[in-house]
Amino acid sequence: MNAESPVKAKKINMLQGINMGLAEAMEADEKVFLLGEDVADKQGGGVFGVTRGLSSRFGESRVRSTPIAEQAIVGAAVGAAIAGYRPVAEIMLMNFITVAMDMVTNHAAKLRFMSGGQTNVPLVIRTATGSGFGNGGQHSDMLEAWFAHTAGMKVVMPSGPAEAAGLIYSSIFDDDPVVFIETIPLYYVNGDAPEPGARIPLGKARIAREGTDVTLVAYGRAVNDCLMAAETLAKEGVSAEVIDLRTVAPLDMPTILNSVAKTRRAVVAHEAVKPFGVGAEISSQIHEELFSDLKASVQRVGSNFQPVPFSKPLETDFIYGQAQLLDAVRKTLG
Amino acid sequence: MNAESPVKAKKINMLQGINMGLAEAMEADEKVFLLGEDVADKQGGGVFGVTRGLSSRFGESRVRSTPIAEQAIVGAAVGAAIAGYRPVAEIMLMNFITVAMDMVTNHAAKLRFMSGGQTNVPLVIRTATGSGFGNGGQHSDMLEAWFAHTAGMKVVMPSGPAEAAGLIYSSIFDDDPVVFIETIPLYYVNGDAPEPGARIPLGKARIAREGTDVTLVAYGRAVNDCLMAAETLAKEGVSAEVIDLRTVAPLDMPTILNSVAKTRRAVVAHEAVKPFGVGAEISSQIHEELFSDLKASVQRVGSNFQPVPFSKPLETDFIYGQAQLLDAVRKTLG
Amino acid sequence: MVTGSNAPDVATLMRIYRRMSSIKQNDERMRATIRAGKLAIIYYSPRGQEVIPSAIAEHLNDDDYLVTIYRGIHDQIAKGVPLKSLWAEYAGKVTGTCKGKGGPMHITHPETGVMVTTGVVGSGMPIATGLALASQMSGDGRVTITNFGDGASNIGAFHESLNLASIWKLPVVFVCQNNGYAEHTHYSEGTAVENIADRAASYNMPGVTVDGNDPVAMWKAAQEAVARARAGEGPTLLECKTFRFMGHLLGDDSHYIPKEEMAAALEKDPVPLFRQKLIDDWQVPAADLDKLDADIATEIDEAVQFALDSAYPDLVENKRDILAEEMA
Amino acid sequence: MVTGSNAPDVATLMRIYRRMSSIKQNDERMRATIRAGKLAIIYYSPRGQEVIPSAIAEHLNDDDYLVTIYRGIHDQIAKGVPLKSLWAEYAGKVTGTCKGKGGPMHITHPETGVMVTTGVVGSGMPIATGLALASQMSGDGRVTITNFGDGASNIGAFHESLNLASIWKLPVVFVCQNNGYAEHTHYSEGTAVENIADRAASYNMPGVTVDGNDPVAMWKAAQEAVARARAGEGPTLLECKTFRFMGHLLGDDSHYIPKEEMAAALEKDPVPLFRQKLIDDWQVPAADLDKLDADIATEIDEAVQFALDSAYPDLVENKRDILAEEMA
Ligand SMILES: Cc1ncc(C[n+]2csc(CCOP(=O)(O)OP(=O)(O)O)c2C)c(N)n1
Ligand SMILES: Cc1ncc(C[n+]2csc(CCOP(=O)(O)OP(=O)(O)O)c2C)c(N)n1
Ligand SMILES: [Mg+2]
Ligand SMILES: [Mg+2]
Repeated sequence: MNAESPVKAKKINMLQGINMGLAEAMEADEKVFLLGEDVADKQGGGVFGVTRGLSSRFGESRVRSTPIAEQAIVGAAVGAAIAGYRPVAEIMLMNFITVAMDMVTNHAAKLRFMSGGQTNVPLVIRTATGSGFGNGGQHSDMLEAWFAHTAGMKVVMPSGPAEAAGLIYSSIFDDDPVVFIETIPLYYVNGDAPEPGARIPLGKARIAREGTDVTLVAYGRAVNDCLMAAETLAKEGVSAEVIDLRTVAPLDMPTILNSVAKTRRAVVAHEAVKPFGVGAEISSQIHEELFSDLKASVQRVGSNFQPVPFSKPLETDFIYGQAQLLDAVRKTLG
Repeated sequence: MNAESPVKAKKINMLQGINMGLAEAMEADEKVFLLGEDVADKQGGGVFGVTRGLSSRFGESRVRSTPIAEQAIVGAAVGAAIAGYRPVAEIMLMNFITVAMDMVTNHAAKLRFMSGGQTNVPLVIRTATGSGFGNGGQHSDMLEAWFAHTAGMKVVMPSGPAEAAGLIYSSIFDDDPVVFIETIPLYYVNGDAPEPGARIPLGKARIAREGTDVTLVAYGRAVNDCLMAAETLAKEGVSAEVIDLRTVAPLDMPTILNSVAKTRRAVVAHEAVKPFGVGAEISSQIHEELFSDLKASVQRVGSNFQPVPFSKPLETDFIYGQAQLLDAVRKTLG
Repeated sequence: MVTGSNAPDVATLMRIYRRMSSIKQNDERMRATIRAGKLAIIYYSPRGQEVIPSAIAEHLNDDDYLVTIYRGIHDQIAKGVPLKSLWAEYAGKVTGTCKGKGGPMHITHPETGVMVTTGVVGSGMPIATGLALASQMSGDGRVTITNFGDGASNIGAFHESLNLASIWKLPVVFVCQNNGYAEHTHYSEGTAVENIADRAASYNMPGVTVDGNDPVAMWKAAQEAVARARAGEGPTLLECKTFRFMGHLLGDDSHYIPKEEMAAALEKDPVPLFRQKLIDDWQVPAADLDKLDADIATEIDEAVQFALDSAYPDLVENKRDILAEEMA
Repeated sequence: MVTGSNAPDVATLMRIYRRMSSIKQNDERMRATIRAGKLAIIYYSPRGQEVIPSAIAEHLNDDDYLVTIYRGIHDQIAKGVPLKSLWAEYAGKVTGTCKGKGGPMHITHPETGVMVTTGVVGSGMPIATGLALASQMSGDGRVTITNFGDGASNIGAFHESLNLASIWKLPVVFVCQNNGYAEHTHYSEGTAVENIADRAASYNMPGVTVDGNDPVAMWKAAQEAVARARAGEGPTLLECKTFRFMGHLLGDDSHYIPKEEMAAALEKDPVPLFRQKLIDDWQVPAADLDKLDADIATEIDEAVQFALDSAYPDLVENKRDILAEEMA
């Protein structure tokens, strides 16, 4: 395969995809600025390098390295947002947002409502997480359900580089506060680069693969896992449709329900622990809307209900795998 | 009605119930101590008076008023717990736990696991919340789903004074960290006093009313609302069974499933906003386990998906009411 | 009204007094209205703390930003929020500052720069750094004032905000209204330092303790802090010593405050004292002050009536302003 | 070993050196083992910071509590955690301190008082106040040491903890290992104060800045702080100036550190310097030190082998220790 081939898209990884989206947004509107620990080039452009090059290009006033002070980081973003800016705050790892939940839940999410619509909070909180790298219990959690349960927040979770580029751009120009969750393992997976300027609207899911027998609903890294499971199932004669939610909140229920109305079977998969996770909401809504159409109850796949373990075999056992996905599908096939 | 009548139980409210349970626990084990803002009698025994009288009785070393510093409050409780104490930390209102989520999620919930079982964290975080008092957006949220989604935590929510007394006692002597959620409106509702020494185990739901046609699953104030709805339904010839969960995490699924296997219809109700709430988990599990037995999909009732509004008519509209409960039941009746 | 002189003239003092009188009378009316059962709210009285925002306001423009707290009605009045809109918000009416959706603890009124009123202790400060950052980046010359209590100085958000503001030299003034109590806890039982202003040393910023009940001292201290911020020289921690006459919230009997302490404080009630000072030291005719007070009373009458007469918001408001797009 | 004299004797210094050498050699072996592909972990090297815990340990008993951070292996070794258990935990083996479930960032070893190792910046301090509170309430005479970095002094938990510890006079020593950088951010770009110890003024507690690479100075400063805590006189903020030789984590090329700064720091590598000092000033025979170093090397050999030879935990461990009761 020739990378220069005119018909093949250039390959990039998700780090590059997000970097592209950020750069395009900063180019488009000088009210967009970034802040977070080590985000400027002097400090290396972020611990994963997502913001690399941006302070050199746009200046350190718009790419601001901060002290280790997540309440101040998110708070400063909230304040700048209500004053007309579009801040993008990086919280290095998702578990660290726990020290700033007041700023998110009580302020970012509510200031529009509590002010009667006078102050909106168009900020993005970018954060990375995900198990599989031996980071242990305090660096790997998936907390998207918390934010999805918070009225006033949007939650976006890209499944690949082009998705990430288009979604971060839309998140920045969305007038509501967005938590943008980046799965660390996906950072290093290559995919097609987006067309320059390609945008992906928030709140709209994508059919990642068409199928007729069962619907797999996923987001983030689970999309790829579901696509892999769909391949296996295809060999067994089962045609699986895979939905990439892109936006976890608000949910694109019409797309989900259309698909399940057709397939009459559904599995929801995510990396977050299963109990009280996002899958529960989706499963409940599918049952509520399509109860008599369903051939089987909706199945949920998620990680074990436990802290993320360090030891490699335990960590591997912690997260759901292909076996669990296929089992869940088979349960719906009855 | 004569309060001194030997057959009638004495009436107390939930403030008194919790106070009783705390006092009994402190009496039983000197490792039990309380900390939180204004909890000592010098400061009035807590903003609602839950801890009133306890510092006078047990001393200010065991009933400790703190600075306004929720991270330090919960952190101190975590540290004392791993050193062998059984701290009960009061977080005045549930929304304020947002500044201390790191202590809860990354530490209290995980230290047992991450230490390979060497340090357990037998603490209780007592906190009050609930809409209906014109407290507005930042003082009324129900965040139990966050904690239920966190492996390693238990979540308890009493529905009345005797329940509260028995459950706080068990929470204190439980070896796992417990979030104990007190609904402010219930503070002032009278109910039977518990037998002295009555204990209520965690993780076991209670059938609050027996019935045969539909199961209403609830906790906290929703239990009373469901009992009221059950009365109305009874007049219409519908026999509703009402389950008081008592413990939201871990869920007592056997009790729920037994009931629904019998009634074949279920409604889950809570004051928290509906999307991504506790109801979704319960609904999903019922569907997963009893799909072919169900006569209709499980219905969920919760508050509007919005910040809690201040204005009285809006606040009244925000929280689910009898109409929504009855509608949901009727949907299951088809 | 930005001023640069280093002593207030009588016109300045009269404006300060006008704000103080407004705040005091408004507070009295609020308590009376609640006690009369016409308003069912939880009320955090600012009585005793009138001087602080009244003096600071002299150095602020309408578009300077203000962040305040549940006990913030004095700050809002001094910043110029119309009494009608305030009362209507307190009453949960659609004509309120926030259409009744925020309520007393969440007054927002961007026209007068009131950007956030928060009910979470300490949480205004991080947001204030962001407002100040916006001003620094845009060069709009605005200053941000963020008010908080003595108790709030013990929470993490205080620390993070002052450090960030100092590192970035943000145009913000941290105004600690030290009224000696946090709910029912005496200052010394929660706070391990003699003066809150001493904590400025942790952030390489000026820390100033001022008698927050002395209008002239307050005027001077605020002038310096605001000028410093406006000149791009960075933040100041301004600790204003004051007292809370009515306890934490209405209904609080202040049982935890020694009687002598309360009596001594009430004796130094800054509003009548300053009124007398204007008469004695500045030769302001008592009649002028009577007139001014009476005008304020009328304004408050109108505000109360306006609030009581206004409609509640339509229930559709429960679907609006949650996200930019109206909820289904 | 609790001591009360006011200058360390040679036996004390030898014990300090032994710990330092253990930490240094252990670190070198750890990096070599990772680079050899035998251990796949994220590693936060403590190289350069050996003196601090090695000197503090002289004043601690086994049952004194320690709370530390991801960069904490030097603290753990100095406190006495057996190298075998440490290595096995780093390798995720069932013989590790935490059965492999916690990993490098979460070492717990109650037998040596290591109660919490945390990966969340600043979060050890609130927990340390609780350990100290337990000691105060029970009168067990223990002291709690809580380690954190310079960067951590900017987060809210620091502020809340020092204030609480001071108010309650808790037996805790806040040990700031100031290595000049927080990840890739230079001290001065995140921290608005010249010395972290100056921040003690905000809490009415002693703040002491000490050369954290000087074993004698460290020994003295730690002695005072620990004695103060043990005597019930309350907490101390002890800032130990040091440097981090290997960057934030293994693989970090320290591009953000000026070459001269790094070179100057390496030249003052405290371990060889102190070794030489023992020979020059204390007449310790080089052969004794060689022997000591070699013994340590052997101990480390055994620990590495033990870790590599040990089994991984059984998968059932994923159901244990979540709640007290095993999960279904
Ligand atoms: C994070 C948080 N914790 C606790 C509370 C409850 N609370 C409300 S006001 C208050 C006291 C604040 O005291 P201070 O900062 O001195 O301000 P004052 O009320 O005296 O003006 C407390 C503890 C809160 N609102 N937020
Ligand atoms: C709350 C939180 N924010 C961010 C991080 C990411 N992080 C890990 S270490 C570190 C730097 C800490 O610097 P310092 O406190 O000086 O300690 P050092 O690593 O130099 O020993 C950061 C930002 C974290 N672990 N926790
Ligand atoms: Mg106060
Ligand atoms: Mg450092």
